[in-house]
Amino acid sequence: MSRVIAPLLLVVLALLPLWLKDPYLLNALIITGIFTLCAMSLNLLLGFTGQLSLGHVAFFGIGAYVSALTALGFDVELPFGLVLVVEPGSPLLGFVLAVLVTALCGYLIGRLAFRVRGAYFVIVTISFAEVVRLVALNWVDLTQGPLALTSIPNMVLPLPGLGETVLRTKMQNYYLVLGMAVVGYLVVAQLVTSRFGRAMRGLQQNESLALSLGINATRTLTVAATLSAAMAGAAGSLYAHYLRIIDPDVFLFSYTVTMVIMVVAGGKGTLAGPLVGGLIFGLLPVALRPVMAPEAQWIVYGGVLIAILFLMPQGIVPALDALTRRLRRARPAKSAPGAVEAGANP
Amino acid sequence: ADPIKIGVNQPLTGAFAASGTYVVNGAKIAADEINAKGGVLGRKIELVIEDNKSNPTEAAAVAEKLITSDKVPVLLGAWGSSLTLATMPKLEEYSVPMVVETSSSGKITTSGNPFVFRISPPSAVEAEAFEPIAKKLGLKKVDFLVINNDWGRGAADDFSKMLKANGVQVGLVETMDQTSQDMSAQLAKLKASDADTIMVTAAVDQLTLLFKQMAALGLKKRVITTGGSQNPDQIIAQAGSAANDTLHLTTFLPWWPEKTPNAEATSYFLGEWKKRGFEFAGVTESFRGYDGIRTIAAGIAAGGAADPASIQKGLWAVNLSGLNGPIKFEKSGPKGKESGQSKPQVYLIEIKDQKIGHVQL
Amino acid sequence: MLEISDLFCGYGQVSALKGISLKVGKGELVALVGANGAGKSTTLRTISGLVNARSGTIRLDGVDVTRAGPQRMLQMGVAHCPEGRRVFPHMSVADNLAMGAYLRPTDAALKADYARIYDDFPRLAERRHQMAGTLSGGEQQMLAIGRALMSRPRLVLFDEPSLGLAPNIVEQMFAIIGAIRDAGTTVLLVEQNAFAALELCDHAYLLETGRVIKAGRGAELIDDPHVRAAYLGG
Amino acid sequence: MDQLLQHCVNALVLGGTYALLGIGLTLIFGIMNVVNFTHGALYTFGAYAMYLAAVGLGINFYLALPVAVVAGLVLGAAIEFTLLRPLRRSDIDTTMLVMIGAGIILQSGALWIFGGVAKAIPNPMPDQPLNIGPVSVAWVRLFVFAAALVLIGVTYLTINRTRLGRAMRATFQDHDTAALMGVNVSLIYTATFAIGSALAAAAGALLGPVYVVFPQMGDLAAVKAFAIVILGGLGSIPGATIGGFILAFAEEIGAGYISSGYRDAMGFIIIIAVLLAKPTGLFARAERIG
Amino acid sequence: MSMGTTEAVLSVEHVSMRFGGLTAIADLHFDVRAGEILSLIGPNGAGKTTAFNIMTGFLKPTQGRVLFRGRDLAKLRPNDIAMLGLARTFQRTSVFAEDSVLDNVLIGLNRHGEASLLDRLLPTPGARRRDRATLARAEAILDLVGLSGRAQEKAGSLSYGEQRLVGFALALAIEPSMLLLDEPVSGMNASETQAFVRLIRTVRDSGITILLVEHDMPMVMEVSDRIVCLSYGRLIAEGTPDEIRRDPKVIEAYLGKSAAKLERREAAHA
Ligand SMILES: Nc1ncnc2c1ncn2[C@@H]1O[C@H](COP(=O)(O)OP(=O)(O)OP(=O)(O)O)[C@@H](O)[C@H]1O
Ligand SMILES: Nc1ncnc2c1ncn2[C@@H]1O[C@H](COP(=O)(O)OP(=O)(O)OP(=O)(O)O)[C@@H](O)[C@H]1O
Ligand SMILES: [Mg+2]
Ligand SMILES: [Mg+2]
Repeated sequence: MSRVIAPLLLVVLALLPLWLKDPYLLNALIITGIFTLCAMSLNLLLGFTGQLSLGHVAFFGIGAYVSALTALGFDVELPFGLVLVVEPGSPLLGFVLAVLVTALCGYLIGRLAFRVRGAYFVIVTISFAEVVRLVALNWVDLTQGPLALTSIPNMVLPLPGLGETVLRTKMQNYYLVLGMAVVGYLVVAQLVTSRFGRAMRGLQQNESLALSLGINATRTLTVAATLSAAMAGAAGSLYAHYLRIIDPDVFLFSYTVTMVIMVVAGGKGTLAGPLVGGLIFGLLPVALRPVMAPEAQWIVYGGVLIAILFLMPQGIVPALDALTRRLRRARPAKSAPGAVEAGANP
Repeated sequence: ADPIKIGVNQPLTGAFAASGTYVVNGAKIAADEINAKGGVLGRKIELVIEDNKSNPTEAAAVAEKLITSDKVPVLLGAWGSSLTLATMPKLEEYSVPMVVETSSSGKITTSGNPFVFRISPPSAVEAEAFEPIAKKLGLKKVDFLVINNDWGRGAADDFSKMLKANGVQVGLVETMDQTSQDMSAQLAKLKASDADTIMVTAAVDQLTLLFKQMAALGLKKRVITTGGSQNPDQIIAQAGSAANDTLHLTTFLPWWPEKTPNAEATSYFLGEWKKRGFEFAGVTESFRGYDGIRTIAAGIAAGGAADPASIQKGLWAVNLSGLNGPIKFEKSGPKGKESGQSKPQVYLIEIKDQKIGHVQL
Repeated sequence: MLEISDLFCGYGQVSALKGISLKVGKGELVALVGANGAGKSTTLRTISGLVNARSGTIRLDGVDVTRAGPQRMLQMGVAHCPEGRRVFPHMSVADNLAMGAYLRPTDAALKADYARIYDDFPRLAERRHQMAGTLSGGEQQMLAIGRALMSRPRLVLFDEPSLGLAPNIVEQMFAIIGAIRDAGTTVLLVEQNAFAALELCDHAYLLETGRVIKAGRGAELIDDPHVRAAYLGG
Repeated sequence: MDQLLQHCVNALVLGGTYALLGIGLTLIFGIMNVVNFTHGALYTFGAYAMYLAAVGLGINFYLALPVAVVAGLVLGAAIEFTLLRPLRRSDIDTTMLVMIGAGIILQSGALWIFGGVAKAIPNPMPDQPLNIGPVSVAWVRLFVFAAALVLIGVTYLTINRTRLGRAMRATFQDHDTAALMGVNVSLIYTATFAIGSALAAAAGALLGPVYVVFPQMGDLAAVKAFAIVILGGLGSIPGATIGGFILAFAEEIGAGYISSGYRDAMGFIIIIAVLLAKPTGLFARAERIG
Repeated sequence: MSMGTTEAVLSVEHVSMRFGGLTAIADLHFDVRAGEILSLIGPNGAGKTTAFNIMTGFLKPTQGRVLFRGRDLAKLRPNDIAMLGLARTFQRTSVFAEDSVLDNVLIGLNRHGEASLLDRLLPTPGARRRDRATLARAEAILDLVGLSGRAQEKAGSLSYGEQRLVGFALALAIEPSMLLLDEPVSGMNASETQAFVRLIRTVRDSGITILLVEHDMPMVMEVSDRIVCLSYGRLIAEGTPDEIRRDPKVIEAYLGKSAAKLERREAAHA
């Protein structure tokens, strides 16, 4: 199913700006895209290793801050009288650093995940995010705390022949986000269809058994967490340079909840799930906005969420999967796939 | 003719829902009043109200929607500083002016955004107005307890600076999270300190809790609150006797309309507020929505046309008697890209025996 | 006492039972044997109501109980000792036994019943306060058997009770089952230890892929060449 | 020294309220294994129910408390019946999401009905605090503390000493087998969720008068409740109680002597530290392999 | 009929294990020799599974050590030990319940065809070839244990006995040099057990050393080269099946009257 949905979505999304000129809707799509990228990264952990990170927003926020601070420059006093002065750098460098720093954080959290699992992991990640938020809020020298980092420059892209192009317009940012989403999708896709992906599935279902088969839990979870964090960090960087202001509110718990909704409602553990969930729950508030009172919008949002799960407890993409399978079976059976391989020799 | 649209970008759900709703209700009173008098430039005005969900990303998206889909030439918003700051790049992108009615962060008017016109006082202005009061009160040493956001932090910084310059000692600066309900740890620390006064910056709900918890801890010191979002009536109603003997810096005196700079407008506003069945306690927030819309209307009239550029020009020419003093924009921020800042009045009031009194110094 | 006719049942797309009919007379010990996946466990689960029948009827003392559900079945005196032990891992041995007596919390005879179980399985008495999940496999199996007996059933369904038990305990366990039957309780027994089961039982059914393919007295089946080859190891 | 004493008394009293927050969740999250994102909303609900009963209907304070608790019980049963029961066989993330949806609806509903302005609930306790030497405590907090201890004790005994409690534990460890023991599994699901909800509502009803009541009051409370439950070990009532006190002491001492900006971080830092040292919480239960 | 050398593949050296106040294993000491089938028997709760958990790194002994091919396992994690070629099955059924039987084995083939992460990000022809080889290997294993017919079934939906076979297939998938089997034929009837005995023999003949825990005495007696008997965590007897069968301590603690039956059976066979 994912193999059909993802390319189809890509074509539609790539062509969309050709007729959709409304900057507000483009803006909504860009923000949705950024959060979908986060959802894809969360899916890598939740869907494929079964570890629920309810602090995923930490990586997003760290990515945003690292990228913004690199681009804006800063000076902080460190203990022992040291002073660290960083001159403003290229947003592109910011992006790269954001990815690297969040990957490192992900690595550390992954090591931790090896020790604590399930509900305990959930709380450790929440705690991590909360501690990071409080650091962003209170380390005023570095982050300006609640006073926010403003005037963050737009992202630049070195284009062959054109030198560094500053991505100012909606259209440019739209394609940037779309491009990043494609890259993220491919990385996740390659990873989970590999031996490594099977190791993750194994660990998720029966850890002792997986261990007894030589699957290295620490390494598997660390790699997954590192990649996942790096993707969320990349999304954070895009966010900072697109919105051009960030404050400790980038660590809002509700952002994590949004990501979880996108993943689970779309279908965790499927490649296309976070894409479908991301688009639906990214754009649903936009669709509701003109129709009803603000409180009612939230109520409908919650209602839609519940309705989807009642109809499709596994999420949307697995439900579509089951449906197509049933349709295919209803047609004259062409012989099931797999039977061909197993029973080829008489 | 078509009505002139004014975009209103406020938090109607989420953490700041109560305040945002007050501001919107104030704005509606102004719009109805203006329309009843024939509108501006012969056209009615129409408020396009959007909820920014107390969330900066949404605040920016709402600004974008109001500007590009609803085609509003001017905005009012966006309550909290982080919400306002998030909308500011959009103002630049589309060259649309915005009147800022509540936010206090210094950055809003110093970062070089020529589309921002603020009628609320940044904490530096409030501190400046407090200077003579501080001298008369004879403060010796002051501790701070502030909400941990731009508003509280800004207030602590600016008031400390002013107090130190006047030879007043500054002791502890304690913060509390904006969602915290229990401040007993901070209060225990303040109780043990040797300062004579505590300056507090927080929204009304936290003030209520603070006063109750201070009473419970037997903390008896002079308390002065800043920031103008106190709703003293709500504090009295909810904290009861615990609120006694507290001082509050405020920008509006709805209890004594006759003492306000524009008594007639104040009475009209209060009357209308009551007629619509809103609770009196809300007026200390909602008057800013009322003044904000009146400012915008004056700007449109002064600019002579309802396009963003004319309104921006017109706002510089506004000279209006607001509910808390003249509204008149002065230049602020880097040269060539100045933002507008108006300086409202600041008053000191006192709660005694669960009644509000004006402290005349 | 128990009469099953033409029972169909399955899981999702799979059908596990394809028309099973069998009878268990009062006070009888009836054995159910068959290969892996034949549907023995499913038969027991359907009787006790854990799995819903698709069609067919189950009668207990003439009353139709096809869809009665586990609670009702237990109230009518049918206990089920499930496959794979299924003890409550985070409860103590004593609490597990107490769960067995859930429907008769105030029964005066309860104390005697505990004592009898502890007597039959001294290992359990030693481990009274240990969490059941940390017991060894065989200890858990003893607990599961004891727990099923705590409800004082009229009919008890055993699903491979000898699983994982040491040989001396297996003997003892069969002796206990025999004693239960002799005391008047009806027993329906699923056993992979087919020889022992067939020796002990009054009557036996042989299941293959969801159908009953043979029935008869235990001794008859033991002598049946097909049964010998397929189930008794020749 | 006086300050330290005051901090300790504060922490003790606060710890009682935290423990109260934790026990409702430890039933639903720890024993039922439902990641209950409505916990905060149920807490808020309890507080509004108390407000309606005590202020709206003018019922006596002490009588209004049980009214609010019963309201929580009923709401919890209704949520279980309509939202969780149909999804009983789905996995933990699906039910978690449904609970998120329900939480959003409850919170927005509260905003819609009551508006964003905070409400206060007056209490009949004396305004003047109890002073013992240099230390002061509000009477209402002492009342809450005592009530919390009683509720914790009753819950503990119910779960560990009664037939109902045994059936609850059995059901969530293996619900098929519990059914074979004659347990009405459906009833136990509903009852457990309802009791957990009633405890959340009790926390709200008791703390509403201490603090103020507003639609988002449950957010922070819920996060803390999760932290407390995990700190003590899933499903353990003594664990949740001790977890509550640890969190309170960490916050109080952290804010008093390190930095109030990091007050809320203290609890989380402790959690990370505890879980690093003991990855299954303080009162973990033994597992075996093979 | 002990084959080949007497070289020890696995040595258990004076191992003890305590859980709180309970001593599950006390001073256990024995060797497993290359290429043999050694059985570990003993009453319920004697400590057999616990011994397995220690050998495979799931538990760390309170005393003593375990050597596998001369290497001390003390510091190794379960997955490291598996990678050394020491595989095990579990007493309780243990499969990846949500995956198909084929996918189960593919997960188990984890050790097979080491493809780097980079290889995956750029699917090279080499990586594809390895993928195909892995699939063929998985199918071969399923064939061997007789589960090819159920390859596409969800493992969790198989019957108890079939799931035990999946567990065995998984252990084979890591291509071990030694295999620890915890009650592999529990839940199988006599005929199925005989088929399984043939399977074990095939596996042993391919050079894999086997340590077996089982309560099915006819099977144990038939298949074992040597037997070690535990009771209450202590080693009480060690020897050939014949010796063990007659050992009064073993009869007293474990075999009971079944010892006599075994004798009869043996006589009948002879
Ligand atoms: N939960 C389930 N979901 C899907 N299919 C199932 C499930 N449980 C059993 N089956 C299928 O039903 C059939 C009968 O299984 P059952 O467990 O009754 O066999 P059994 O005779 O008890 O076998 P064993 O001796 O191995 O325990 C099998 O083909 C099995 O794969
Ligand atoms: N995690 C644990 N905590 C406490 N006791 C344990 C734990 N694991 C095992 N035990 C105890 O240690 C003893 C040995 O258990 P083990 O599982 O090794 O027995 P076994 O020889 O495999 O028995 P069986 O033949 O019944 O499977 C048992 O009495 C068991 O109750
Ligand atoms: Mg079975
Ligand atoms: Mg064992």
